[in-house]
Amino acid sequence: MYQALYNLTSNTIISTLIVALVPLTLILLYALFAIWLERKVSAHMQDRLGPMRTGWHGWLQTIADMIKMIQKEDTIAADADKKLFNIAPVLVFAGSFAAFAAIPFSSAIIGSEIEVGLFYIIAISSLVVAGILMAGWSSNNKYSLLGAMRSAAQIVSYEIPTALVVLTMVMYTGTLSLDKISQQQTAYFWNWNLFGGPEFGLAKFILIPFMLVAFIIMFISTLAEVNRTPFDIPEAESELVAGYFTEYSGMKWGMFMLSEYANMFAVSSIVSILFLGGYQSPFGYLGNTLGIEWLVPIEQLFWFVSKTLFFVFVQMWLRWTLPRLRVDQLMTVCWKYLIPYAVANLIIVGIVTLL
Amino acid sequence: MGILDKEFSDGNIVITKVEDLFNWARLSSIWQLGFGLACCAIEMMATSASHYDFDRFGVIPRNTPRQADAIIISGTVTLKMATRIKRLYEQMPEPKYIISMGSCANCGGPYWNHGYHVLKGVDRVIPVDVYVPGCPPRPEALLEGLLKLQEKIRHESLTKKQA
Amino acid sequence: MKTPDEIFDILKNNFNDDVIGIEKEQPTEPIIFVNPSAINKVCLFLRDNEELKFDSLMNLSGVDDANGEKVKDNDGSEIIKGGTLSVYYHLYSIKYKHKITLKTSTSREEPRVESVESVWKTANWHEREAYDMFGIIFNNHPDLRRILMPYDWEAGYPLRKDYKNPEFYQGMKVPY
Amino acid sequence: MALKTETMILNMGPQHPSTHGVLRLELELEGELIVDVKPHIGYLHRCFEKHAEAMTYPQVIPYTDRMDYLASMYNNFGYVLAVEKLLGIEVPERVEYIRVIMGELQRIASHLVAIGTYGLDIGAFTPFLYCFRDREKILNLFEITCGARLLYNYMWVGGLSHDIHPDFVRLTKDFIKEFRPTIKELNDLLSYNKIFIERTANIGILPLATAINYGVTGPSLRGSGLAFDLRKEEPYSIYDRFDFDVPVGQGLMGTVGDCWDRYYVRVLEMEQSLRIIEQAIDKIPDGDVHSAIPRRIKPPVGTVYQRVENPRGELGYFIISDGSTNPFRVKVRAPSFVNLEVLGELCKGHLVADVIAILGSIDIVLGEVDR
Repeated sequence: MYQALYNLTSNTIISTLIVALVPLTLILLYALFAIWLERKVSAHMQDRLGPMRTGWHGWLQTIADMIKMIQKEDTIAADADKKLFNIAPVLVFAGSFAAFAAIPFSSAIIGSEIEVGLFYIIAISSLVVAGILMAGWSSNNKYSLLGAMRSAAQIVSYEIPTALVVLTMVMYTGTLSLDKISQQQTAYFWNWNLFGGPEFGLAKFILIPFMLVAFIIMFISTLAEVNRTPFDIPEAESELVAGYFTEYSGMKWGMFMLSEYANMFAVSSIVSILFLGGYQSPFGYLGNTLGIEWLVPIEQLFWFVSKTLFFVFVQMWLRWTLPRLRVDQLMTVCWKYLIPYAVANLIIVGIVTLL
Repeated sequence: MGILDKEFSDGNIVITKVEDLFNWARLSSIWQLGFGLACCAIEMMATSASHYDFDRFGVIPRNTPRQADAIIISGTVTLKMATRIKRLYEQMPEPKYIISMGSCANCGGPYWNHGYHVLKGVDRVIPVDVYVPGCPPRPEALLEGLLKLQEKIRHESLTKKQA
Repeated sequence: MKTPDEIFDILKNNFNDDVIGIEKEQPTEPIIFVNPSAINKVCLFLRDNEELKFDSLMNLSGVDDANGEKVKDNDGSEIIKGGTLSVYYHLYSIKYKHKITLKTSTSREEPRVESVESVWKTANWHEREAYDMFGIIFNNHPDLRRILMPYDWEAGYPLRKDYKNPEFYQGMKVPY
Repeated sequence: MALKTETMILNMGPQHPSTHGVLRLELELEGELIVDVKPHIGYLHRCFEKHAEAMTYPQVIPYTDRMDYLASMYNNFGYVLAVEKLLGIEVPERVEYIRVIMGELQRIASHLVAIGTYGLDIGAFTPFLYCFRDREKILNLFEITCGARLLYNYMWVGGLSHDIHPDFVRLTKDFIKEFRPTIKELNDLLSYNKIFIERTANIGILPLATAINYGVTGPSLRGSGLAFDLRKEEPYSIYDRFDFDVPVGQGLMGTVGDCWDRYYVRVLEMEQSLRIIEQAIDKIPDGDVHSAIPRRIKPPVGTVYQRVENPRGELGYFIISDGSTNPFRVKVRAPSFVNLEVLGELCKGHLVADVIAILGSIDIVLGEVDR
């Protein structure tokens, strides 16, 4: 697509911009859907109906919210650090948006087939921390500051178990490319990394429990990285009002919200790529059976999106079920449980793979 | 007052359509400031809870005034509290709406005569869009108040009023 | 379990003149009158005495007795000159399950009562409230500020019978 | 050399999602550690005591409703008991039974709100809505009886405003049958949740001696391990006829007197209230609920102090009568007002998040704190 546009306009910048608009639109659409989904999921879990008045079962609700937010007055507190205050939401959004470049939606749809995709995603999503700190500091509000401090501590800490599990998987699969990791787990669901990977043998069965441990650690720490309950301490509604975005109004706050949902999708997709075969179908492809070439990528997209949305749904499910941990308990979970288990897991998987 | 409100001197077809869209968005997504004062706050909570479910109308409570569109004054406003309510109102971004819920917020309610520390009506400090009578109003009454507010928003205009 | 009469006798033996008397003509509960300058000592004794053990202060209320002389003020409204303000203490012993009511009266013009905050922590806010509402000053109270009314309320003490509400407070009209 | 640090003052409230109304807390923080907590109250001071002096005795009842608006029935109950004591009148059996049933239903409704909002404070949103769903059923029972959902003005001096609805007994039995399983559901969802226990056990421990010295009553005192319940201690109305237990905190998940104990006492008390209602509902005698209402209420000169076990603790009415139709002075000993005072003591050395947990476990209603 980029090539075609480049040929058409012979201008790198314009064609890049146009290509970049595609995922942006997709993410926006997804976020609109996810926010609506969250409200419906929570409502039905709580014996309610959720939005009902805007379109069929309120499916236009988020669109109405967004249009309203665009209209809202953009307030900046008098004592705020205006530059940082304005940059912060952009930075946070950029960080979570950039992660989508390396995610393989199917074997044909992938923004950038870089060899170090996994590394890139971990690196780029850390940009969010800087944005959050900026937001908390520049708001000149004590609640924001506390929220930002908590958030920074939390995200930085939870990157360690995430990185350790990623390291385990990289060691096992032997590549940093997300596309290659997905390709390895082809054919049927017992070839997924969660079930010991594609190579059949004794090692596969030994690995299954350790893969399960790795999967759980990964899921928990990604939950914490995107600030979802039970780790939503930075924005802890009942303590810190709204955490680091207390002072933000209108669309600037909307960007924080969009990036939160984009992040949810990004981490869910990484979990599903690493452990559940990414875009690979669990039962083979209809397109291959019928001999229709172009159907395969579409099927892959379907499987990828369903797996990821399932994890997004689980995140929502947890949010509306569990209470919130306290900030020190959060750190305890990370440093005393997740990291040691992740290290032990790394060593065991390493030895098993080596043998 | 939103960014574009009362910015245009005449209304052509584009403006009226945009106006309709904007008004629709505003009225379908009235986020209230999660803020309870007194007895009525309990009925307000009951309205957002399962049985009556405010969320059907797109109303969700936000805890910070910066992200709220409407403030429901749910209960007696005392003199000590009045200055804070004014501050909260000023912190909300435009366009903002106010529902005065219950007799106390409307006019002092049962405390109108001997209440030496009760503000006799919240409209003495901030402008009110919709008054909901009752002591306390039933959740249905509050929902009715919300529908009235939606009705009011539906007729807002981007064009300037002609003299 | 002791009756108020027995408690009164014990108190009388220990405090002589500071315990003024007992009023039993009430339809409900007898009341023991205590000197306001000795109330903290009496209360400490009541709490720590092995036979009495009044470990809980149920209630502390200020009262405007309105027994002074009613005179017309300059603007025609009625104010009360002289007379007394009183404080009632309702005590209960969780151990022995007996109760007692104490009353102490002080002059309206300079109402001063010893604080019992050091005896029961409950008294802290109750005494602040009595100060806020009646202007009774509790000696040796650690933090005697207004509690319910705004800190900058200047119009007097609202529960006094001759209280007049101000017209404006911080630019807000107060009367209906 | 120690680094010189300054403490930070954080203002929480009067508009804050977890202060349960318009309470303002001034927190002095060192990092996130609490050095000192100063509660500022009075944002809902509605001059109840001044109104009581200006009204006749029956006219005061609606104002008592509006103090502890989560337990209006019980506020009426205490006030009418006090005035009846002053007047020296006996009320018919039927009235006594209905009062007790209403009082206990109100206790369940009030505890449901306390539990639900406590879950909300800890971060669990769903139990809150489940509790409100169940509370709605109790409100329906009140509504068919007297037409109001929240503030009832139901108990009058010497009687009741309305007799119960013919369906009331059947509906109440239905409610009890439906409600028992939801207590279990609530326990599974919240009480025994690992994260919830981590957040509340061993937090805000209230030693018994401190509790008594601060005058703490109700579930907060019982959470510290003392079975002090006025319904047993000095039975008023007809509470001596019923068989029920007084649950106390046992430190099941941590130390006696921690937040979890205070919370769990409320859960257990709902069960005991159900037991009282079950015993009373079949025994309601026939009679007229209006027969003992005096035509003109003019008590003799005197004082009375009547206390009842409100869902939040000891609710006391101190009434001075000067022989006229208006009370000379009504002072309310509000349980929340007294219980809130201990907050500063409990919070020291905890984190900001714990302040919310502790405040929620004390369960205050600001209408009653400020009156």
